[in-house]
Amino acid sequence: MALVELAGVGKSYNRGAANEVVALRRIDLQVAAGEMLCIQGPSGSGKSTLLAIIACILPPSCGRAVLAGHKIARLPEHFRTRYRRQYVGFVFQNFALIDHLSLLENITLPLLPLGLPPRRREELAEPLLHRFALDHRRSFPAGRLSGGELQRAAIARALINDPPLLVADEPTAHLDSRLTGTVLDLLAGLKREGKTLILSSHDPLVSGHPAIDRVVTVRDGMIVNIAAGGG
Amino acid sequence: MQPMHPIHSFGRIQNILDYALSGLRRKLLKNGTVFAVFALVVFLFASFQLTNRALGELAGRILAAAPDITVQQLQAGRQVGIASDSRQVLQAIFGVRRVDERIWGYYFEPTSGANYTVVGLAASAIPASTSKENSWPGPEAAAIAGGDGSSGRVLLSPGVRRHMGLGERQFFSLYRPDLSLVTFEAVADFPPESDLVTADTILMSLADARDLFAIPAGEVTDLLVTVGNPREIDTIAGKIRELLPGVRVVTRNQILKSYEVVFGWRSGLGNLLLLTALVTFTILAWDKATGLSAEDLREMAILKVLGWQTADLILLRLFESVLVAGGAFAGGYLLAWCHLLYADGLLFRPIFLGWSVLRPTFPLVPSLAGTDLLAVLAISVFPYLCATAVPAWRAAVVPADSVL
Amino acid sequence: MLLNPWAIVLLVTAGGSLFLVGGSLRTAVRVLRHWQPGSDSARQIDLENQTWLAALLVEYGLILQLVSLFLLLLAADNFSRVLVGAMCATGAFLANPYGIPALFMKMAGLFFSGYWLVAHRLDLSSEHLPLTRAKFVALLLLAPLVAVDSGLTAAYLLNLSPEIITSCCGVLFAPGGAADGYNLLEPMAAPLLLSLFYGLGGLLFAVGLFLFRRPPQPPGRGSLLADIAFACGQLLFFSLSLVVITVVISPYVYAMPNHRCPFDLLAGEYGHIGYPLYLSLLATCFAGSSAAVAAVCRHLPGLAGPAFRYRRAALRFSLVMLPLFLLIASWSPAFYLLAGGER
Amino acid sequence: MGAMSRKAMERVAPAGRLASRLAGRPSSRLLVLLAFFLLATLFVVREQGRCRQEQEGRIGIARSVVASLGLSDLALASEARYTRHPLASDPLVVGMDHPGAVDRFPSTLFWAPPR
Repeated sequence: MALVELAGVGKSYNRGAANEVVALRRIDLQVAAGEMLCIQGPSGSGKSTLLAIIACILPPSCGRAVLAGHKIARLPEHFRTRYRRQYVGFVFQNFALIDHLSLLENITLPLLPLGLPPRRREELAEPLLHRFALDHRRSFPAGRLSGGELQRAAIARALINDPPLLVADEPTAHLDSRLTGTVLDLLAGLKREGKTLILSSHDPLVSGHPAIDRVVTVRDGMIVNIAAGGG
Repeated sequence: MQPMHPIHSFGRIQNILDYALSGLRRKLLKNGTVFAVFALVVFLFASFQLTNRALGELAGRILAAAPDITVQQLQAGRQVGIASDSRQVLQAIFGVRRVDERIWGYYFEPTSGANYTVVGLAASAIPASTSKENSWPGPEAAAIAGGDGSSGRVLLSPGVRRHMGLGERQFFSLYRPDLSLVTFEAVADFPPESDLVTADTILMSLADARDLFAIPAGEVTDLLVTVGNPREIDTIAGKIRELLPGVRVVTRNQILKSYEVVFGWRSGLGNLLLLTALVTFTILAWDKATGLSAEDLREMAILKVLGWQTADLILLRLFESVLVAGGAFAGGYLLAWCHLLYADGLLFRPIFLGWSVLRPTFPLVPSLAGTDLLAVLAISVFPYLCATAVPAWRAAVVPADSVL
Repeated sequence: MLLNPWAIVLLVTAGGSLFLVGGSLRTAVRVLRHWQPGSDSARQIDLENQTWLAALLVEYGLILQLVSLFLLLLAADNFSRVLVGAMCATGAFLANPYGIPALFMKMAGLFFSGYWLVAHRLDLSSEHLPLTRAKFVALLLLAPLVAVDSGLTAAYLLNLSPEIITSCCGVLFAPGGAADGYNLLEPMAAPLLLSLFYGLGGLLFAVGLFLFRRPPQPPGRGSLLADIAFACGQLLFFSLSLVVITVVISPYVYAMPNHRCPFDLLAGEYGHIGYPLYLSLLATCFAGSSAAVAAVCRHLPGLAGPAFRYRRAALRFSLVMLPLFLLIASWSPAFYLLAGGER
Repeated sequence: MGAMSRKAMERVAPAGRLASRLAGRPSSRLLVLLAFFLLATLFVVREQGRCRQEQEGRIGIARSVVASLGLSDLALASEARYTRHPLASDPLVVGMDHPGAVDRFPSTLFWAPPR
C-alpha cells in the first residue's frame, strides 16, 4: 500500500487575495512504504511546497492527498498536526534548531506535548545520539554546533518519534561533498531499516546516490519527469 | 486512529510548564521587570486594603463598647446644648438602665494648630475602678473628679502631654472664651492602649468642662443612654424620638454601620486611584506581550512543525502569564502582609491618620480574609490574563510553514 | 455605591467579561459571514485561527463568570452590613429590583458558556468541524446574555444606597421591613418540598444510571428525547434544590427556624458548607444536562465516537456528584433530628 | 540534564537520586519554591496570630475606656469636628465647622485655617 498518495494536488498561496501565487499544479505522485525518493528541481520550482504538503505542514488547495490511509486535504490544522506528529519526521533546510536550547533538548522537543517525562525522553534520544555520533555534544547549546553536527541533530530530532516517513528539505545544501556523503549514507541506513524517505535536492550527488529509488523532477510547480534512481 | 505515543495529559502539562519556566528564566530581564512592576501594584493594592481592613476591624471592635444610645439636641439643623432636664424624661422610659450627662468640645490651640478634645463627665458616670486585668479605669482615674463639683484635676493622653510640653510638670492653663485662664492639674495619663480613641483627649469633671467652655447651667452636650436589654435599643430609640421631638438619636448599631460605610468608601476611593496604576501596568504588559520578537515567532513555528498543537502553544503562553501574574500576586500580597505586620503599614498610615497634629499610635494587625484575597486577585490577575489572551493567541497561531 | 471596593471589583470583572465576549463576538460575525470549510484561502486560515482565539476568550470568560458569581454573593453579604434593614445577603439582593435578576443572569451565563465549551470541544474532535457555524450562532446569543448580566450588575450597584447616619439628622431609620431575608419565600409545605426534592433526585439518579449503562444507541428520536428529558430534569432539579435549600435546609444549618437565607451558608460561621453544597449541585446539574448537548450532536459527521465518550464521562461524573450533593444537603437536618432536636 | 549531571546522578544513592531529580526539573523546582512560599506564609500567619493575641489585650483596655467615657469616634484626623467626630456632625458641617472657617456656608468651604 502506498504511504503517500497525491492526486491532482495543487497549491496556491494567499488564495483569494490580490497577491495570489500558484506554487503547485496538479501533482500526481505515489510513494510506497520503504521507498527513498529524491525530488529535484531548480529553486522556486515548488519542491519545498510539495514536501510541506506531504509532511502535513501545508494544506493543499485542491486535489486528493492521503498519508498512511488518512485523508489530509481539507483538514483542520490540529488534525494535520496530529498526523504529522504521528507519521512524519521533518528535516529543515536551515536545520531550524532552537539556538539557546541544548542539543538534547532540541532533539526531544517533539516529545514534550506527548507528555513523556525527562528520563523517558532521554532514553529515546540515547540511541539516536549514539548513532549520529552526537553523544559528546548533548549538553551543548545548538548555537555552538558545527554544520555537520547541526544536520545530524536535525535528522535525529526528526526520528525521535519513530515516524514511518522522513521528509528532508535540501538535507545537504549547507554541507561539503564529504559531509554530504556521510549524511546520505546515514539516510540510506534508515531506508534499510524500513523507513520511507523523501528528499529534495538540486545536488546531483544526492540524486545519484545508490540508495535513491526514484528521482522526481519538478519544474514550475509540475512534475515533469520521474526516473529510476541509482538504487 | 490511535496515536503511536499516547498522550499523557498530566505529563504534557508538566512538560509545557517546564518549557515555560525555562523560557521565563532565559528572558529574565524582561519578565523580571514585568514581575517587579506587577508585584509592586499588587503590593500597593493589598497594603491599602489590609491597612483599611485592619483599621476598620479595630474600630469595629473598640467601638463595640460605644454607648447604646446618644441623644443630642438639634437646632436649625445644627447640634446645640441639650437641657439636663431631659434626663428625667429618658430615665422614665421603661428599659433604660441609666442616663449620663456629658459635655465635650474642642479646644483649639492656635499656635500649633492642634485641636484637643475635651470631655467632661460627672464622677458618677465613670464606673468605679475595677481590679480586672485589661480594663480601665485603674486607681488613678478615680482622682479625676473628687466629687461632682469642680476639682481642676484632669486626665490627659500621652500625646497631649507631649504636645503641651508638660514633661513631668503637672499644672497647665487653658483659656476660657473670655480669655481668662483656668489652671488644671494633670493627675494621670490615659493608657497608651486606648490611643486610637483618646489621642487628643483631655478628661475632666463635668463642672470643669462647663466652666472652661462657659456653657450655661442646665445644659450639656449630649446624654448617653444605657439600655438593659440590647435587643430593645431600637425600640427605646424610637420612644425617645417621640418623647423629645427635635433631638437626634444615634444608636451604637448606626455608629458601627457608619464606620463600615466610611471605611468601605475610603477603601473604594483608594482602589480607584490604584486602579489607574493597574491600567497603566496592563497597557505596559500588553505592549510587552504583543511585541513578539522575530526569534520568538520562529521558535513557535519550529515547535509547531515538530508537532506542537495550537492548544499546546496557547497553554505555554498561558503558563508564562499565569506564572508571572500568580507569582507577582503571591509575592506582592506576602510583602503587603509583612508591611503591615512588621512596619505597621508605614506607607498608608499617613493617609488613614489624616493631617492630624496629634497622631495616635497603635499597632495594626492584618487579618486574613479569603474575600480580600479574591478581590485583589480579581482586580489584578484577571485583567492581566485578559490583556495577555490576545497576544498569547497571536503567538500560538503563527503558521507552521513560516519557518520553511 | 460605586465607590465600595466590592462594587469596583465586580465592575472590573464585568468589564473583563464584556471585553472577552466582545472580542469573540467579532470573530463570530466574521466566521458566520465567511466560513468555508475545507478551503485553504488566506481568509479561511485566518478564520480557523480566530476560532481558537474565540474559544480561549470564552474559556477565560467562563472562569471569570464563575468567579464573579461568587464575588457577587460575597459582595452582597458585605453590603448587608452596610444597608439598612438588610440582615443577610438576601436583604442586600432585595434592596433593589436588579439584584436577583443579576444573580440569575450570572448563573445562566455560567451554564450557557459551559455548554458552549462542551460543543466547542466536540467540534474540535471531528475532522469536519461540523458545529462551527452553530457554535458561533450560539456565541451571538451568549454575548447579549453577558451584556445584560453586566448591565444588571452595574444597575444593581448603582442603585444601592447605604443610609449614612450623618446624612440623617434626628430621624431614626425605618426598622428593617421586608428586606430582611427572613421571608424570601413564603414558607411552603416542607414535607411536599422534601418529597419532591428527594423523589426527583432519586429519579434522576436512576435515569442517569440507565442512560449510562445503555449501549450506544443508533441515532433516533427516542433516545435523543430521553437525553433531553434527563437534561430538563437536571435543570428542574437545580431550581428545586435552590428552593429547598432556602426554605427547608438552611434553617437547620442556622439552627434558627425563621432564618431562611441561601447565602449565609457560605459564611464562615456555618463552616463554609455552602461552597461544597453549591459546587456539587452545580457540577451535578451541569454535567448531567450537558450530556444532552453531546447527544444532540452525535449524528453529525465524525462526532459519533467523541459525543458518546463525552456523554458517558458526563453522566458518570453527574452520577458521582448527585449522591454527594444529597448527602451534603441532608447532613444538617439529619444531624439535627438525630441529635435530638425536636421539630 | 547534561552528561556530567547524569553521571553524577547515577553515582548517588537511590534516596539522593529523587532529590537530584526533583532539583533537575524546572517544574519541580517551582514546587520547591512553592513549598518555601507556603512555609513563609504559614510563618507570617502564625506571627499574625501572635500579634492578634497581643492586640486583644490592648483592645480590652481601649474598649473599657470607650465604655467609660461614652466615646463614639476614632481620634484620626483630629483637626476638625467633621473628621474627628463624624457622628457629631452632618454633611453641611464640612463647610461650616472648620476651626478657622467663618460660619457662612458654602463660601467658606475652601478657606484655609488662619496661621
